[in-house]
Amino acid sequence: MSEPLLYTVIILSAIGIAAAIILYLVARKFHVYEDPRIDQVEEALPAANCGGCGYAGCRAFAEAIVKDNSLDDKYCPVGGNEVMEKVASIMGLEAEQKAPRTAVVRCNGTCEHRPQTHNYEGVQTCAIAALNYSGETDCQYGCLGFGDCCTVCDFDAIHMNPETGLPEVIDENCVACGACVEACPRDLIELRKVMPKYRKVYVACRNMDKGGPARKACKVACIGCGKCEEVCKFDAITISNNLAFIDSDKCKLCRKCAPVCPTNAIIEENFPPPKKKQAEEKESKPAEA
Amino acid sequence: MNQWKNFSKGFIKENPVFILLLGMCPTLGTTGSAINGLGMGLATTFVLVMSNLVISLIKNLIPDKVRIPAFIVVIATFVTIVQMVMQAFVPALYESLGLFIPLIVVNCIVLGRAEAFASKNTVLSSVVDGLGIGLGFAFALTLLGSVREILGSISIFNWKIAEGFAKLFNPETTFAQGDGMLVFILAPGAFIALGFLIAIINRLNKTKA
Amino acid sequence: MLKTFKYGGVHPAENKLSAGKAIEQLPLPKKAAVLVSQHIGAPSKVVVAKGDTVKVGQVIAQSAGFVSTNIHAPVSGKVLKIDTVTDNSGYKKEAVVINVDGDEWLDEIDRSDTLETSINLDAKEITDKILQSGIVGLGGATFPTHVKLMPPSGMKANILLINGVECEPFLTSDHRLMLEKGEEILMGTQLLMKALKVKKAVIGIERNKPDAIKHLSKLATKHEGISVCPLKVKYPQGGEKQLIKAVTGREVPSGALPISVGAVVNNVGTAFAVYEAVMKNKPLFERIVTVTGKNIEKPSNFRVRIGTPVNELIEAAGGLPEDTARIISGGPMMGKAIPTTDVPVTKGTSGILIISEEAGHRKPVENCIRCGRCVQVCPMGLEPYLLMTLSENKKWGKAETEKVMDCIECGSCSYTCPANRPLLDYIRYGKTSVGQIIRSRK
Amino acid sequence: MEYIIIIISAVLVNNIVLTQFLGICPFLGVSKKIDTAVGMTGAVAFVMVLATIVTFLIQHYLLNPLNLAYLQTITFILIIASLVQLVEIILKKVSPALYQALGVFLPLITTNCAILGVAILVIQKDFNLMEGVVYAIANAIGFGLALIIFAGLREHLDMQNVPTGLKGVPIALITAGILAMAFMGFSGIV
Amino acid sequence: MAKLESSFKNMLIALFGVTFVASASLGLVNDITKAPIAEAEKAKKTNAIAAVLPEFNHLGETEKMLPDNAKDSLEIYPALNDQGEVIANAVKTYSYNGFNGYIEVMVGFNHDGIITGYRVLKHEETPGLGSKMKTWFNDISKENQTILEKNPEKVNLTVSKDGGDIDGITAATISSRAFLESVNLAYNSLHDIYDGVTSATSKKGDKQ
Amino acid sequence: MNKTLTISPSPHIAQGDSVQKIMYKVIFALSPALIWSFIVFGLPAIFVTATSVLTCLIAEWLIQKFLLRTTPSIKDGSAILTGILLAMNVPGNIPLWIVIIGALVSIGIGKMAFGGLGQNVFNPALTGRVFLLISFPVQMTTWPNVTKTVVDATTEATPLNIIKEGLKNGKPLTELTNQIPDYTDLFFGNLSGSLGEISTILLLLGFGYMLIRKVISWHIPVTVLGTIFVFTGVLWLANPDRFMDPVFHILTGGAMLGAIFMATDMVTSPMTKKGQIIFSIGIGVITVCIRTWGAYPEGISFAILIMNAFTPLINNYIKPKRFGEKQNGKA
Ligand SMILES: Cc1cc2nc3c(=O)[nH]c(=O)nc-3n(C[C@H](O)[C@H](O)[C@H](O)COP(=O)(O)O)c2cc1C
Ligand SMILES: Cc1cc2nc3c(=O)[nH]c(=O)nc-3n(C[C@H](O)[C@H](O)[C@H](O)COP(=O)(O)O)c2cc1C
Ligand SMILES: Cc1cc2nc3c(=O)[nH]c(=O)nc-3n(C[C@H](O)[C@H](O)[C@H](O)COP(=O)(O)O)c2cc1C
Ligand SMILES: Cc1cc2nc3c(=O)[nH]c(=O)nc-3n(C[C@H](O)[C@H](O)[C@H](O)CO)c2cc1C
Ligand code: SF4
Ligand code: SF4
Ligand code: SF4
Ligand code: SF4
Ligand code: FES
Repeated sequence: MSEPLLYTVIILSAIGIAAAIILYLVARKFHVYEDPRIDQVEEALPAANCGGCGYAGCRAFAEAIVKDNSLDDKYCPVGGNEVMEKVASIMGLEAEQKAPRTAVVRCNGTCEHRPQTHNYEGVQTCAIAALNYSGETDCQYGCLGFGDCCTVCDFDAIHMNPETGLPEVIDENCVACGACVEACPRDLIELRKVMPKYRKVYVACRNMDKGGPARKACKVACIGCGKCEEVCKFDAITISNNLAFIDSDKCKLCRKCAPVCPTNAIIEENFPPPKKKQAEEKESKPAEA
Repeated sequence: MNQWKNFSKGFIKENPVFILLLGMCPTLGTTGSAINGLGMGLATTFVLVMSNLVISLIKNLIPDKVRIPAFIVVIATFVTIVQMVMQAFVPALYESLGLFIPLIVVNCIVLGRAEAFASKNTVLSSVVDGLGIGLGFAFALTLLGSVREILGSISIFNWKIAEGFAKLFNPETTFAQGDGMLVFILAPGAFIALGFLIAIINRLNKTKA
Repeated sequence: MLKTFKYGGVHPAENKLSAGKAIEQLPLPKKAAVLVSQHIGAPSKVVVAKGDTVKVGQVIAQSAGFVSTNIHAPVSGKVLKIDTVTDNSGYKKEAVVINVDGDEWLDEIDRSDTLETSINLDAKEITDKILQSGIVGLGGATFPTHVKLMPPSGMKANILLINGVECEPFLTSDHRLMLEKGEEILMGTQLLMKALKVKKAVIGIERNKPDAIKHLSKLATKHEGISVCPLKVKYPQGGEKQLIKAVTGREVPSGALPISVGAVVNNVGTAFAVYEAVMKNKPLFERIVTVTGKNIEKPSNFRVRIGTPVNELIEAAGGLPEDTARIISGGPMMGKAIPTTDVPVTKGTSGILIISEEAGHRKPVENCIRCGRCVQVCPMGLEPYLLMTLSENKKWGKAETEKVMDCIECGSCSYTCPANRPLLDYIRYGKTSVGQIIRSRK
Repeated sequence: MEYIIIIISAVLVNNIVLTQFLGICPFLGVSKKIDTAVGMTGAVAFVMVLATIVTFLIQHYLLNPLNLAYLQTITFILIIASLVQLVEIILKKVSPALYQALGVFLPLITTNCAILGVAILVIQKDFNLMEGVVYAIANAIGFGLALIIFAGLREHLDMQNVPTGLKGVPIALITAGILAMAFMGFSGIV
Repeated sequence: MAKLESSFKNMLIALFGVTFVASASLGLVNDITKAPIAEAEKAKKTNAIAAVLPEFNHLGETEKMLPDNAKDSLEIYPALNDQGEVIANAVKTYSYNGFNGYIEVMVGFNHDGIITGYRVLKHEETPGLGSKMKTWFNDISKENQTILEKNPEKVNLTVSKDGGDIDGITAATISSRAFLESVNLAYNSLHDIYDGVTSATSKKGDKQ
Repeated sequence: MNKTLTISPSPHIAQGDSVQKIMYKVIFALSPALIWSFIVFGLPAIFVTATSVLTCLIAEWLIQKFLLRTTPSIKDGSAILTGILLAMNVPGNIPLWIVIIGALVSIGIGKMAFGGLGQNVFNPALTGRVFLLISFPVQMTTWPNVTKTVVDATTEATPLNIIKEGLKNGKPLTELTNQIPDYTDLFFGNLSGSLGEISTILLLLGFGYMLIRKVISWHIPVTVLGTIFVFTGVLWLANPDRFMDPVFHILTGGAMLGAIFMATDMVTSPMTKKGQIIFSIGIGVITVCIRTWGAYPEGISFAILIMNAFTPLINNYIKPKRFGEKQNGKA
């Protein structure tokens, strides 16, 4: 070995070793324990940082999981069951299985069904409109139509339909993060259990007025008449405050209720069109994929 | 993993400059001309490939606590090798790249790949990854260098565009070479050109997706 | 130099069209819808039932807490129903609807015009009487007056300010009241002073009402401790904090109540209502409402029973002009545009302003050019452009440190913005959201 | 006077970020909020000065006498890396609050061109130790100046409706470009 | 294979191992490249000399000289013909007054003191402005611009702005001044050495 | 009554000023100086201005229409203003293609990249100008000769340039002052320079108009000029042989134009008066530093851009006095 080569080796190795020793000593002296599982869990999460879990981003969620050492009430809607299982295995816990859900807008107050009674000129967001006024129609429960829900959706899953003035959910995109549910000042959006082929039966109304005023404000308002409740064999429908609600966890998609509703407030979606009404149906609803 | 995919991702989809926004200093500092950009890109590629190779080889021998220093030593070794080789065989390029050659060692891409990829993957994948990312980096630098050179001195790879074209048609022309927009070979132009390039690439990526 | 508050403020065209019109009594409506929530605080609890017969002045809804008050029948007749009625915001709220039948008042109410001047109640009794009579601030905030008269422990008032500023363009109800009921206002002031145990009261009046200043100054010489202070014409001179600053030079600290600098502010209308309640046993069931607008036939000042639908007021002032874009309950700066003319008059309705198509629409919003005018006009020293941006981006933490809660919603910023930015709309949203956060913290 | 020239030159004329292109990653990464920018500046200043001193000594008392100048890169980076890790470990224990604020960025400092760049430049420019330290401090100030101005700009831009394609890093780069243009006004001062 | 644990011993061994291998390989590469690097350095110089001078047979002994009032010494490379006579000199000269400070230029003078060529060796002038001096003064087709084939004795080698005979680079007068200053410095030093006589023997300032 | 009423939150009236009106008032205020420059520099100046304004308008329209897909808002006048101010910041005889590049940079990079009116952080016209200055130093620093009233082909240096170059060459100041126009000429605009830096009196006239119409307040212009005056005054007193006197400094170069029309751009200056004063002092100091020590003869463009960069920080830390901030007058 030539002389410079020797020095090279000696110097570098010396520096390396010195660094190692110092670092080791300091590391021991100043050691702070951090659960390595936090990093692991964070890595398993989808890093969407959408806050759908209820925590301030994925890291915070991971910290919470590790800190509580439990998965109760903790669910990442973006990653879904798959990710939760991964997290569970890191934590050595059982993942809670949640039925996948999708957002549903419970208002069918299109311009046609719900006449405009006054003209709102303030800031065009639902939050501010609702803060000041009841909206542009007589229904103080219905959709305001300024699309706050669409703005907050990180997944491109909900869009305003310019024709109806109502938001529409693209089931395939929706991860049920619940951002839109939070955003809607009218509490119109519900996360419902996903059924095969995204079929759903739900009451597209939140009007809690009595029948008369409700009907006056909107042609397709639920008037709380109770007929649907009667026909439902699975106790899926309840009526309170003049309003029917179909529990998606109980609903079996038997479709008995929809026809009996006098105001057509119950909506069936993504069913194959019945033969005789095919023509009509096609007009109003997009055919199933 | 599909090695081709692994290789090609570095060009656009995971381009270290345009998408991952790593290694910004050499990107801005050495792209006054296309040739410099290319040179820097290739030098970095070499370091990237070699360090990925070595690190994936020794990854299991290195305890976690000294992982970073060990990786850095490996990388620095290759950087120094590049340094010496360039100095010996392409001294002109070595000089125009200046400080940025030793700085490859702190290029976030190199360490980033070592950390994120090579320390977890097989040797082959690591090399392919290094090659892909490195060439992606070189591609980005050359592109930026070309843009800046074209705008800044109306030439590309030192080929005077206007003059060159004129000569193509009539070899006799003597052409008064106009100046480009000087700002593009200076510091501000680097930032501005890169900003717009990234914006354009973002846009392209979006329309494709 | 006339007294005024120090910075900010705007000067919109005054347009006091009805200033020369004496107060007229509006005929009784056929039906009165009395909302149970006409004040800040908990809605009152209805104590009558469908089918009951009520007399004018009878309690129909009772105070439901400390910050709440009684509501009295403004008309006599049968309770038609207890139902929801659209209020100013378009939301349906609980109300007692009375079918008017004659005009039968409770016996104890003194309906004569004689001026009562001997006060023989003590502070506690006056305050009680005010609570019983359902008096709330008539300056716009409808804050129950008795609450203001009971300062939190450790705080003591040493000056009473009577707010006769009426800085809102168009409105003239306070102005007329001061001209026509000056004596009564001063007596009401005396009562309030006694209730508060203060020796000094100042009536603040803007310089654009010289007749009122003269009239009250003259009358005030007879009342010990009461004086009149003319003020510069500048909106929002009538804002509580601005008035205190202008008259006393004291600045109410951020987030604090006027009482923290020893001041209590009451509107002239409130003072008048106090006089009637205490000396005449007449609870608050009617008020003065200005009905005005550039296109309206007869701008007027009416004495109106609470619960009268707004359209009856408009009819009395010559009917709704064809060319109407919006109707405002209150003044143009702070009032509320109402969605329909069916809404009833409430204790807080100071005016009905009718605005034509031409002036009745917002102009398209442009980008903020950061001209800083909103900052200059904000009487609270806030940065409206910033608060708006913060609200837009939902940066509530920063909005709080930037004092969004200090905004008095005077609207000077939106008024002045050359880019027509809806500053106050957003700031209100910010205030609501930050308010919720602050409350949830407690 | 020498020192003043070094300082003006490093802070304004040849600003480390805006004209020398060193430390761009943290410049882009840590400039989203003013508070973090301030913290990062502190961290960089600290490490930069420390690193400059140590590397200076190594170069002049170890490498040069032994004729091992070619080991510059590797020894310098080793030393910087160890220094940063030291600082990180100590900070974590001593001031968890500061660590929370800077935690993510400390490793970034290792791979920060500015530190190594300045260390090498001090050698290249043949500064003596004192000049080297002044140069390091000046560069840290220059870095901080650029970073903090930039953080202000970005906090502002964050709330503006920047066109979608340009949002984030592209507009930040363009802003940096205009800032660099403005700083060119200082050229020739020294 | 499982990852090694972070025990002290392992850390030490790992780091030592890595640095050992690294340093060994570095030393080897250094050994290999040392010669080429030195050669490249030398080539750079000889290339520059060759570029600025007319044909010559071989180089004479390099001279260093420190002009009066100057900071650094110049290097003079005499070029000899087949007979061993000096036919021209290349001078490595400099100026500290460039826009960004130091510039280093190699200038060639023939027997009569006429400039035969130059090459800028080092500079930090602004690209596109001052950096144009690499070619600006070379353009023989522009009489007022080139310094080639001129004798500083007869031609006033200062920029026309200052009353000289050379048009400086547009918008880069400072660089031009510095450049010409370095050329003049070279000429004057050479002149001093030869003291007007073209002889390689009689020279002053044999300092080094 | 069945009328569809309009509702919106208060306030329901507005003062009625608009962005457009503000911009046109500034244009109006600028016009005397602009027209004077047409008279002085003749047709080329008109071409330069027209090119600049048109390019700005077209660029803004195209970008809004096709890239941002928003409704074009070129009618608001801000692009016209940018165009005029850019034109006023270049020599009258500059090739038009350079003007076009400058205008494209002003609008494209300086303004629309940030999202358009009000969103930009740097003064667009100055962004364009500095871009040109750095890119085309030759063309941007060759001014037409106007002292002979008729514009001829020869070019001439501006007073600032004469001084700077002269001092660099070690000439004594006394000799140089002979070469520059006297102060009345400077004041009335008989000298060479960029379009807008020639007539102090007409610029002041515009300033007066803007003050009266309340487009701007006095704070920025007065502080900028005051700072320049004081700073150069101190230098001058310290060494009259080395530094020019303060009057010279505020009368020459873009100082007036910059202080009155460019530093005042509301979009890029601080919101509060206190902030504006800090901003202006910064501009003054940097301007003088660049003028006396830097490579460029004129520094106010750079100074304004640099302080533009500080504006968000100033806005962040300098707040208006909040109501009730200090508990004074506690009972
Ligand atoms: C911007 C603003 C303007 C106001 N203008 C008046 C006014 O002109 N006259 C008035 O009596 N009250 C006005 N007020 C209400 C006062 O702040 C205060 O609430 C009232 O004078 C208290 O008296 P009260 O409780 O008897 O209504 C205004 C409030 C605000 C926020
Ligand atoms: C950023 C910048 C870089 C410059 N670079 C150079 C340069 O490299 N060489 C030079 O002589 N002048 C340079 N200058 C211009 C000089 O400062 C000075 O203005 C010029 O040399 C004298 O002008 P003139 O040549 O037009 O007479 C530069 C100016 C700036 C602003
Ligand atoms: C060339 C030119 C064009 C103008 N165009 C308009 C215009 O389109 N709209 C406008 O409101 N003002 C325009 N003005 C401005 C007006 O002449 C006047 O100065 C300004 O509107 C006064 O505003 P105020 O009276 O509302 O304060 C223009 C001015 C000039 C010099
Ligand atoms: C007083 C005032 C001064 C202005 N100065 C400039 C200026 O110097 N440069 C410019 O491009 N625009 C100027 N504008 C126009 C406009 O504000 C500018 O284009 C915005 O920065 C674009 O967002 C000015 C506007 C006003 C009201
Ligand atoms: S539609 Fe609603 S629930 Fe579904 S992804 Fe979008 S925001 Fe989340
Ligand atoms: S569903 Fe709710 S949030 Fe969405 S547009 Fe309607 S009111 Fe707004
Ligand atoms: S007044 Fe309007 S344009 Fe001016 S700063 Fe305020 S919000 Fe912006
Ligand atoms: S921010 Fe609030 S207090 Fe200030 S001007 Fe606007 S509305 Fe008035
Ligand atoms: S490349 Fe320089 S800091 Fe990342």
